[in-house]
Amino acid sequence: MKYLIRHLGIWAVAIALCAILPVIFSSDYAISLLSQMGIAIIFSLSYNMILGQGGMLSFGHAVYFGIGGFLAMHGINLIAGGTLPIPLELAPLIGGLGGLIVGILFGWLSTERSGTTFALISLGIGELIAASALLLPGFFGGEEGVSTDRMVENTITPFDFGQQIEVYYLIACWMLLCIVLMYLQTKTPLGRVANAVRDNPERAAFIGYNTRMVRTIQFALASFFSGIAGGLFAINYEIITAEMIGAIPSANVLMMTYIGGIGHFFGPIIGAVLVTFMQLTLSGFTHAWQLYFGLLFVSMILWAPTGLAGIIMNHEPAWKAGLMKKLIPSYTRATLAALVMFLGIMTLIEINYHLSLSIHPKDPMSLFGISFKAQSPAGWIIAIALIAVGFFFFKRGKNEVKNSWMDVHQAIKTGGK
Amino acid sequence: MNTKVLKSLIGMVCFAMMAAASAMASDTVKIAYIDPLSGPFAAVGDSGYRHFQYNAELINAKGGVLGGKKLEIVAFDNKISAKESLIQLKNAIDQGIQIIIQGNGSSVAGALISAIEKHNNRNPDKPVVYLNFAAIDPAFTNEKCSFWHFRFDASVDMKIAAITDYIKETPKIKKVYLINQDYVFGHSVSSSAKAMLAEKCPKVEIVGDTFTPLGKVKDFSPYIAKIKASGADTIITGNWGADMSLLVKAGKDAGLNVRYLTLYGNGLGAPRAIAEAGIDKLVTVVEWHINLSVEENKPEDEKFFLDYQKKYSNDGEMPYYYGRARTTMEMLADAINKAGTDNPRAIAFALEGMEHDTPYGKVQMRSQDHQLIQPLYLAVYAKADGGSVKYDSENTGIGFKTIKRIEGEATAMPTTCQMERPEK
Amino acid sequence: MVEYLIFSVLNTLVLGMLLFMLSSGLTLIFSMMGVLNFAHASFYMLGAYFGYQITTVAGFWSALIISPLLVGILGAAVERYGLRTVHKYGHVAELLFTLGLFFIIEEGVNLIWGRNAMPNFIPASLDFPLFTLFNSEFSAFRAFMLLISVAIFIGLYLVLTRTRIGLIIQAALTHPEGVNALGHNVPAVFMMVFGGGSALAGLAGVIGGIFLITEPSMALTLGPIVFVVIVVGGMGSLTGAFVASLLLAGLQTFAVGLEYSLVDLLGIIGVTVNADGILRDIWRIQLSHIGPILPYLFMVLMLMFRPKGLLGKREN
Amino acid sequence: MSALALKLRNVRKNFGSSSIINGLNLDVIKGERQAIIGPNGAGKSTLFNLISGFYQVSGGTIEMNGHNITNLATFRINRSGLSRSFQVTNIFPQMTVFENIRCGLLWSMGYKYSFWHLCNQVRHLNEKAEEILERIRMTQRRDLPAGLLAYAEQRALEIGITIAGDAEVILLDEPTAGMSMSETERAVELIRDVTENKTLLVVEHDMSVVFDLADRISVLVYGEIIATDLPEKIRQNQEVQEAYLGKETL
Repeated sequence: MKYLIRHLGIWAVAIALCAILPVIFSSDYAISLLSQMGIAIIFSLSYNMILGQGGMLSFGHAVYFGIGGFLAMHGINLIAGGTLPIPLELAPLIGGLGGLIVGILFGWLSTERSGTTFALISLGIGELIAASALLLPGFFGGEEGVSTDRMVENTITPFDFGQQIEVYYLIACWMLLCIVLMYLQTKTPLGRVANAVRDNPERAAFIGYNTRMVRTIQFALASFFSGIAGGLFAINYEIITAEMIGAIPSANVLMMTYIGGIGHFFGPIIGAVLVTFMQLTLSGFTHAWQLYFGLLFVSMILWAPTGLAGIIMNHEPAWKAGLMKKLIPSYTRATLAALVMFLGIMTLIEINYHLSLSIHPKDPMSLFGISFKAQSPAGWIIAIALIAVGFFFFKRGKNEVKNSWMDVHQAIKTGGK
Repeated sequence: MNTKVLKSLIGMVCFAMMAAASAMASDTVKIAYIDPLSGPFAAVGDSGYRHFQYNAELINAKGGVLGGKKLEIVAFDNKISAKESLIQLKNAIDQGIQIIIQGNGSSVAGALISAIEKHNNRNPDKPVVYLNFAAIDPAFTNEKCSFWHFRFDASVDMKIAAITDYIKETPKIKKVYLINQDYVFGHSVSSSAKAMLAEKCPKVEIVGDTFTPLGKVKDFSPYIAKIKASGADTIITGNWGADMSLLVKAGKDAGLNVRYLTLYGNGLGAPRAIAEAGIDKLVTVVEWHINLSVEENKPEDEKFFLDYQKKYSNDGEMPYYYGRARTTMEMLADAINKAGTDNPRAIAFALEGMEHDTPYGKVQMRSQDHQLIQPLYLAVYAKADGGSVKYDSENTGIGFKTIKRIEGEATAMPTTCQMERPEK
Repeated sequence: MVEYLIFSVLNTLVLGMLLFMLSSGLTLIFSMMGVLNFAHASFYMLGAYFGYQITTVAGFWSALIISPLLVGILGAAVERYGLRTVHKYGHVAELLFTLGLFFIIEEGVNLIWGRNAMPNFIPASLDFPLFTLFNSEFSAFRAFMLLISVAIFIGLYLVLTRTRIGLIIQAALTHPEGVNALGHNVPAVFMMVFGGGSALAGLAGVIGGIFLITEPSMALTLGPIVFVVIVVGGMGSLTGAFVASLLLAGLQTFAVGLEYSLVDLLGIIGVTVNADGILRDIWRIQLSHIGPILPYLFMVLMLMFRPKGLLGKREN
Repeated sequence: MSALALKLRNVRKNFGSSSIINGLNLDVIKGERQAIIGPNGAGKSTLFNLISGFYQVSGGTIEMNGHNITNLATFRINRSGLSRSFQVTNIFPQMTVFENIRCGLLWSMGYKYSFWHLCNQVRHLNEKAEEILERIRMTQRRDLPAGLLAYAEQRALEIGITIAGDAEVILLDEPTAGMSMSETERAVELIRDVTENKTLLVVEHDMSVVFDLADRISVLVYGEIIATDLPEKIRQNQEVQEAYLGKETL
């Protein structure tokens, strides 16, 4: 509690933000996007409980999200039928508990070893459950999935959840609660020991810990939060299908979390917001969005393995020392060069997409308001030139950045003494 | 977590929202096309988009609707996921679009029907109408029927009725094997085939009823071995996509000599993958195929087809396929004009019971269950010969020829639909 | 029945050998470098597309040689410029890198060849029934597939046991740390193994693309099964991969014929159950439907109870 | 005879066909500091790994305070009161020094798998951790990530983690290896201090450390204990002299 009070400021800001955002961005689309971001934030934070904190790379985290979602969905149907006497607002808890139970079972089965063995078991369990989903239409509803009407009688709030905005506020409340709980969990003995087991399982056994038990509990707790996210999903969409258990959402949450950064608690939040936004809006702008997304992911792995959060936190010392201004010129130059290079790559991709996938490949295409023929060599030449020039300056820019960082380090050292 | 992080979060969200904001225009009637435009089924969705785009252009060229308003197709990518479809539905509604067109995936269609039903109940002043051009689960015009849903493709029952009629008239067919994908759609194909065979031709023996996992089988040879062992002379299958082509390919490989009676044997990509393996063997139920205009001598429709081939088909790689796209768009335009407004409620009432003339006869949107009643054809793979099999599909040298026409009235099936209609 | 059995065995062999061609490369890569290469099936897909493209220009037989070479070079480049860079960030990063690569290759294929299946047919020179048994034909192409896979198996065996590089690879399989100490250029060996493994996948692609179907989702459908093969077969064991490939192919081929549900099975031993109630879905599942699940079940159980696989030399 | 903290009887360990430990017997008396010496490859580290449950024995029994601990899981052996350090530094490099120590305390202080306590809020836990930091003289390094410490400091930290759980029996595997003279001196001082009233079994190469620290010495050669005695007696033991290549005087 003391902790909460001490850090009340930041939580107050977060609450205020959640309350105000839908007022500023009040279109249905924006609210729907925000709701989805909320769910994604819980989901990816829960994933980071096992990847970032527990050191377990899972390819099947969507199993717990999905099972939580299905259970909550059946729960809501029971609530609607009057057989389950709990209010709709608590339905995500059904999902959470479902996730927890399945998480305990599969967690215990898969956490004896970490590393590749764990990754493969999680992949296997994911595929197994996803493939069984179609065999068990009673629970998973077959291809059609299970759907519901969230406008039930039994609620504790005055909302009837007919409008998206009401659902948004429900999601926001659960999201804030889950973020607080997951954050506090990192400060508990289990949270600390999970880190210990991640870093050095041998040693952890010699401070008295059964590493498998630590992993299992951490895994089960993550599954609990993941199940809550699934339950919120059920309320938000009023439908859930077997595909939500499968490999694609599992890979998705992995990418979200990784892009955001697994080394810091808030990393997955950034990842969830950014990736959800990209997935929903980019697909409206370009057919090639999956390619851009893949390129972003691979570039992050190659050049920024600490994720966005890592990049941000790397600047903390410079920021504290007031030396950011030393970095800005070189950053600007490198970013500009990178942009030019990206522009070239993008032009090339879009030309190719236009040629292979558009309705009228022979018609002129337009990019950034400029219209040109995809077949003409001009576009290709310009694109390749952009890439070449961008690459050249980017390499130089990278060196400049390196040098300015060295300056900053030097300045911090001398300033510190 | 510190404030810096929060600031960047806020910044990012702000940016997101600004980018998402969009303007609305009023001199057009916007229609949302929600289908897969990325992922494994993108080709199918993309092809459908071209069909509707083409038909919209034709209508616009003739003056549009309501005395000058243009039809505009706006594409939304649902990645063939029910969940994404609902997101894109919200997206479309937010852009002020109230007419939805969708086709691929019965699970998507089911989700859309119930979501639209809910949306219209919750927002009676801003309803949405849904034109379904390819999802053919019988439930959508029976127990799950909705006032806001209109289906322009024949349902599973209707297509199977056509197939079983054909079996009845073909005494050579004695042993039938059912092979279908293991999900709702495949099961409905199997169950209606069994019911209708028992009723119409009790002498025909069903020697097998197998379900294959959807999209998972890489080599159909084991199934072919099983079919051979059963001694079947005919296969009925609702398989689509790769499950369709792989089945026929494996059959050809093993020298399986049977007749395939299919629902999607002409689906996009199938002619290419199946090619010669299908000649005189692969029969499919359609409302239109590429040589129909030649066979029935409809030069106007032939021109319609050829114009599409020229402009939209990537040099014939993605030929015109959804004959019903034309019916859908023309009937929509008529309904808007008849209603005198683009309000979905008025459009829906106008569509109910509407009759329409196509090059191949009169069709009617049955008001009871919103199922379009149209003539159907059984067509078989045939080598393009420049005669009545004038055109080939997907540049394979192989086209289709009609072997039987079924009049609309004959395809109509009884319905259990009890639809709730809003106030007019 | 005899016909069904014989052809099921033949089909098992054909499918199993295709799986083996794919998994032999992956098992080498996985056991030597510890990289669970998600993009392996993507190389298979590239092999199929390259094969198709080359066939249209220069014919099937050139494609059979050039396409795997191209894929192999590409694989070596991926190792040299991609994997080696992320190697320092650990196995997780390597794994994720290959996952990202999987997405990029799939989209790249979309970009170049579009989203439709390619008209990739059996070459005329192999398009005839080799023999007819009872009433079923066995096509020459299937026989050719078998021939190639057996040749690969023998070739790999010879390379691994008779050549210097093969001996280094064998040493690296059992004692990955040791090889470094012997002064071999390990990065170069890694690059060769990765390139070679990719080339094998490419070869499987040229053949498999014709045998199955050449389309952008072909990597996704076959990818997970290959993982199952290498896990079940065991780390570092080509023989294991071979056995596991045949086993899984057999499982899938024969499960098809078993249309019995649990209720039927219990009926045989004289137990009748009420097939309704809450477990009705479970009672009604037919064995033939479990076919696609069995490999994953097999893999999970194997990892839990015998992580070194059927014939693995060590745990990872 | 005083009570035994550790009692090994006829312990054997084979790796494949090679036998590393052959029917070894060893007694460690409660409260004593015993050292194990022996030539390279004699099996000292293997012996530690067997006692601590890191390896499974191929035969024989190991008892601690009269309880059979043979082939128990490592964490169970640790919980029943045995703690060890490793030959290669084995700490939690990404955590701070303070966190390292606090993690070492959690189980023994009963916080186990709790996810309902906040570590920072448990005063006696933090006080105890500070106290241990004080004892290993690392208070001023408190908030540094352990991976950034100097080598000798990491070794000291590992000893801190090892004793944090308040185990009665402590096994240290070459605690001063790789240290300079002065560092070694300080380390011996530290070990003597923190093992007060506990049982210590230590493997060490540096003979000055051994004779400085040990109450008794056991000599391990080719997987067998050839002698266990007081330091001065060991120094004079003929057999030991020979085993140690017969050259240098101990």
